[in-house]
Amino acid sequence: MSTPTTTTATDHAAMEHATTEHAATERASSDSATAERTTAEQAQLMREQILQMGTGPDGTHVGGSLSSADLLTVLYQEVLRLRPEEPDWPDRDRFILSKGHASAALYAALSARGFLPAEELAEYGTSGSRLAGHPLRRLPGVEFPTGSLGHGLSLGVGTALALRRTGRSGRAYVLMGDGELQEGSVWEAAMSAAHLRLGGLTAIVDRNRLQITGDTEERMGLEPLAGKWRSFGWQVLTVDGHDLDALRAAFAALPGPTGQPVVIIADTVKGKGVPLFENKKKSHSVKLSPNLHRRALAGLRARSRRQS
Amino acid sequence: MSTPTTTTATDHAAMEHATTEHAATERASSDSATAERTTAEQAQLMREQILQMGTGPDGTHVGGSLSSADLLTVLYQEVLRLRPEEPDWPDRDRFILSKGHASAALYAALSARGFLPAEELAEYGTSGSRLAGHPLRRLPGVEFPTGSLGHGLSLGVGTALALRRTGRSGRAYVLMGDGELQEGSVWEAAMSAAHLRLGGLTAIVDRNRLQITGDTEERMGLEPLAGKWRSFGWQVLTVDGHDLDALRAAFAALPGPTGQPVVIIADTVKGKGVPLFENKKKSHSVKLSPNLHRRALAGLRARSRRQS
Amino acid sequence: MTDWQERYATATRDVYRATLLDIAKSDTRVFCVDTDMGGLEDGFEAELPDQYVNVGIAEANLMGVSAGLAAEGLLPFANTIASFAATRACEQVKVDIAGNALPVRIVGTHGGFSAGHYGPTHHAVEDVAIMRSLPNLTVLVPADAAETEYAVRALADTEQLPGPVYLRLGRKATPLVHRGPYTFRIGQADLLRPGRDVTLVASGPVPVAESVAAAELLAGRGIAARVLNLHTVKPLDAEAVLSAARETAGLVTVEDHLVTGGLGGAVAELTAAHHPCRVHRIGVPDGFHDQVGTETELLARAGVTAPAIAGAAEEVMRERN
Amino acid sequence: MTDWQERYATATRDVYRATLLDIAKSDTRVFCVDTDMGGLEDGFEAELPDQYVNVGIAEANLMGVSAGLAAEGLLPFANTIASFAATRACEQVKVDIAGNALPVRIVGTHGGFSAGHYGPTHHAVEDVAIMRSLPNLTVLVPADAAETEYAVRALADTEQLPGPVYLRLGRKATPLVHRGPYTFRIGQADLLRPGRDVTLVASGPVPVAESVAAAELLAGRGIAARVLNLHTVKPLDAEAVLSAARETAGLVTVEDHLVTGGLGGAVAELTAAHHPCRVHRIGVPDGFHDQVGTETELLARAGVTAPAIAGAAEEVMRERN
Ligand SMILES: Cc1ncc(C[n+]2csc(CCOP(=O)(O)OP(=O)(O)O)c2C)c(N)n1
Ligand SMILES: Cc1ncc(C[n+]2csc(CCOP(=O)(O)OP(=O)(O)O)c2C)c(N)n1
Ligand SMILES: [Mg+2]
Ligand SMILES: [Mg+2]
Repeated sequence: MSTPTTTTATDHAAMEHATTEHAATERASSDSATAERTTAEQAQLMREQILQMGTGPDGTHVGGSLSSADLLTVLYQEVLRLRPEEPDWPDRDRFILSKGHASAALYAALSARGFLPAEELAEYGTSGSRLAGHPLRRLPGVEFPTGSLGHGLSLGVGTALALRRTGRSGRAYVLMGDGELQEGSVWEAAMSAAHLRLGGLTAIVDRNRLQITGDTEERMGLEPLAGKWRSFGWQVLTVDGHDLDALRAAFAALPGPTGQPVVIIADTVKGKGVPLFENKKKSHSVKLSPNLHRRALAGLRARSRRQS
Repeated sequence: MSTPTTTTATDHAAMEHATTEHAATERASSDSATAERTTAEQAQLMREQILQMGTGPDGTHVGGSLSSADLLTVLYQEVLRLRPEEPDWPDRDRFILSKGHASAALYAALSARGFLPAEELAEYGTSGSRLAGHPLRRLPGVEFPTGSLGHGLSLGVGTALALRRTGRSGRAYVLMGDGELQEGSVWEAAMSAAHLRLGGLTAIVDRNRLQITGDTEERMGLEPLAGKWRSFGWQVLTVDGHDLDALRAAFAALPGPTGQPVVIIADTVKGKGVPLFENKKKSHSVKLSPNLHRRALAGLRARSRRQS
Repeated sequence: MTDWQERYATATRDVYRATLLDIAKSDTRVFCVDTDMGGLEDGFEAELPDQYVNVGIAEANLMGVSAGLAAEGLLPFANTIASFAATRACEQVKVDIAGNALPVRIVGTHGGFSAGHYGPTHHAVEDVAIMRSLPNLTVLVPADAAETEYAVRALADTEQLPGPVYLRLGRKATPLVHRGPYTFRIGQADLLRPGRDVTLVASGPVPVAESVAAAELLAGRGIAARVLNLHTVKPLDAEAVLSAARETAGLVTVEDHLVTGGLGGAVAELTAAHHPCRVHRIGVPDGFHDQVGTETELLARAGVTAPAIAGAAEEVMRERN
Repeated sequence: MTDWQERYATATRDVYRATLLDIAKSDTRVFCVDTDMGGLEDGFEAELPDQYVNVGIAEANLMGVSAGLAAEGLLPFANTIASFAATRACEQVKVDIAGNALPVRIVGTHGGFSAGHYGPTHHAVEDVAIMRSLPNLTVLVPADAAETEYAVRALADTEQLPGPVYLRLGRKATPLVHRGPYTFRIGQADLLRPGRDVTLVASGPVPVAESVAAAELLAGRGIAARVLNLHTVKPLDAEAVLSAARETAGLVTVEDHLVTGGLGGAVAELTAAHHPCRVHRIGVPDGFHDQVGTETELLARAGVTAPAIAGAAEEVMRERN
């Protein structure tokens, strides 16, 4: 297990390590060894489901869904305290998919957690479905509709501020794309979260180094990315976004509601797990023909066999 | 003379030190000693004119005009290559007052440079005048109307990019308030200017540490401010914004059109020069009654006598 | 001066602040979200620091944060300048607040030309058109300080108003419309003067005041002009407007806003659909209004004056015949 | 299939890209400003890297940068999604581009419901209302790929069009309106079918196609419906609309946009002012449209179908009598 790199001095006093524990109390599977195997398997299942949704009428955002798959799986399987049978449970954790185009990954995560029947995933993008290309608020488990980049972190600031004010125990998590960080609204939110010491808000950056038109560093360089967040007052944890243990460790190291907020920069691979798509800008949005789907799935399964 | 603190490694090769020189060729006063005395006197005159404009029907933004007075005077007296008789001269430097509420200071600078008759300043804010509370584009010497914070730097990016593309020699300068940097649009522009290596664009921050509701660090902390700019890819020069020589040195140390852009963080005092207003949040927007005007002016003059 | 007159001889902005503080004292859901407006910190924050937050000079953030607060059951009042609410933060209002039908109260000062000599970046003459095009939003334009107090108190009632509201305020004191208490109901036009010949439909302080004055002028010429104060531009009081369309020769709309897309646009759309009649729209013409002047001067230049309104009413009557 | 049909059997977005590249080759003022749209880099940037810039996923920056470029004599095409152009970057469009009357060509794809299952954050059903409220802007809504080519070529002519333009495009191929070359003039309605009984006034690909189909249906019922394609929503062709108001029983407006503030609103305002007549507005009702469906499905749900249009036309005729 690799541990996350703590890149700023941390207010250890303010930290509470209870996150994973709490999640467990709201989960059926409590045995940690089982949980670990299950989580990796869930991530694999999520990837298959993403590819399946990519066969929908207009395809889906395959690359950025696959890069988020591991971290979303850890979040939904082990971290987030949620009650699928009571989606509005006041003490739940709030998750906001600011990179709303990765909706396929979110739907898979929600279904794994029991918010949606797995069969419903087949309706992705079809007429009359609840599973739009970007998440709709009326879907249980979705806090806010997203899809226009750069909205999520402000929503998270408001949410975390309200949770602190009302004394509820839930945390707020916001997942953003790296290209998304080019939106100025992200930095407004970042500045205010740090100023307000919203330790209950955690940002996660899916650092897959690709935006639609190519390599972020060629298109609109984001480096030094940790430096940007630090200069905006955040504590930065840089982790391998496909290392489940590293992700777990990061999520276990979050501050309390008045601590310095943490951003987890998850180094990821766009299209992760599917050799056809890995690190390919074309993987951003793909409509998988039956043939392409077959090849992609075969590649995904071969890779996973090789790794286990 | 204090020199500016160069806070990043500078691409010295890309620098051209010709700025001040060029300005001189477009100025009547070429003797440097005269210019220096004149500049200080001009700044004092600008302050008196700002106070005068503050007696207009709705007052003016006194504090942020006074904090910008010295740097605007150096810019307009010594740095900017302009032709008052030909405001659209293609090879002019472009100045954009992103903190448009400091229009009174800009009008004084434009009048000192010959764009407006000094008598017109008396019309500030009155019906039918060209001198609005925020600069209007139809006023000669104004490149863009401003007043909504956070627009100027993007305008500067477009301007500098066009100047580079068309091979014109002018530079673009954008003056922002420190509170203004809370606008996310500033960071979009900052990121793109650095990525595009727009050395022909120079940002200036009037770091007077006050926004309307109080101390920036209490309201919405900006520190580490140099760190923010550096992490966004800029070279940072921190100067005393009331030290004319330090300002001159900073403006003389600017890169060429493909260099790393420079931001000059000018440490200033809001309300500078008028003891009644210095470092007072209430100085932000003031309507000067005849009595208040008398006291403010007396304070300003006493201070200047003490210093010379 | 009556008590009423003395109490409300103030700017809509000022009475808003006092009323907000008052309701917040007894309703802890009320949350004042500031973007460095100046003024809220001295009153509201000083008294109720736990119900105040400054999110920076950052209007997009303002709307997103307010949406987050509202989703958690608080009642945020999001404070900015009208133009910034409608344009700078437009998408955040659309997606985060309006789309989710969250009870955020978006309060924009400097409505219309009330920013006076501040110039075009601070004028809001397209805000009503924009806000009217966003889903679920109630759009309120109080005509004076008293009406502002009624409106702000109404905003605290989330049973009656479970969705988002845009409240458009001014900057300086404007004339009082009523001399004492009256019935204010969101969505219901305020009949200021009965009349069977022609109807003046107005919203906003100066437009309403000038319309009342125009009705006086018309009365002197033997014309009975009905005057409606449409403090609620959305939802529009269809019954009041269509009755006026049926019962009088035609309508003159008067607003401190563009003649397109705002009150005049809403009235034209409604009547054209259900009872076509002449609608003469008085307001700000298309263009960038970079003239220096006071609110009333700028509006006078745009034709928002009692004589111009009266003239338009006469024209509407002539054309009917 | 004719050459014409083959050539334009494509999305307005695609023909835009090809035409832009074509005009840029001979007009070095043309500058393609990208916000990571995807597609412009492979065609445009690959061929003309010096006339291309990517300003990041940053729509506010897009507009400010484009204003700066235009002020220096370049001819920027600012590329984003329609909804982001009108709402995310609204203030930059207003102040930096429209207010200064600069020749920026703002190009928004995914107009109306053309983003289909992408959902409400990607739909633009209020963009025309918003853009119409901003100063100096010409608002163009081509009805098919061929019209898009005409429009894009017209945009290169800064003598005819010295100010800013908003060009609203779709995302997928839509039916062709004409079978071959025709006269396209900005500001002038395209008369698709003469008729003296009632008039269908449409803008946008599906609305125009459905209106033409509705006219067929009506012809079968003995009703001669005039059909106008209003590709230019601002400035509106007042003469064509008012002639229709005078010469036919009334108007049905059809758009892939809210029924308020857009084409229908503009037509209602105009007729109510000069020749009151029935204006039945067909388009998207107020609300947040978070249904999943294709463009045509979503529009059908909103009532933008030939039968519904024909029915509205008959109703307009009945009410006239
Ligand atoms: C405001 C906004 N601008 C543009 C888009 C179009 N868009 C969708 S995804 C995307 C690229 C995002 O890149 P990144 O954030 O890195 O996402 P990922 O690589 O994780 O898919 C863009 C430009 C959008 N959805 N919202
Ligand atoms: C977009 C926008 N939001 C809010 C305002 C209102 N406003 C005018 S000046 C000001 C404070 C600016 O502070 P700062 O940038 O530090 O200016 P300075 O201290 O130099 O006057 C604010 C909030 C504005 N003009 N534009
Ligand atoms: Mg990415
Ligand atoms: Mg300041």
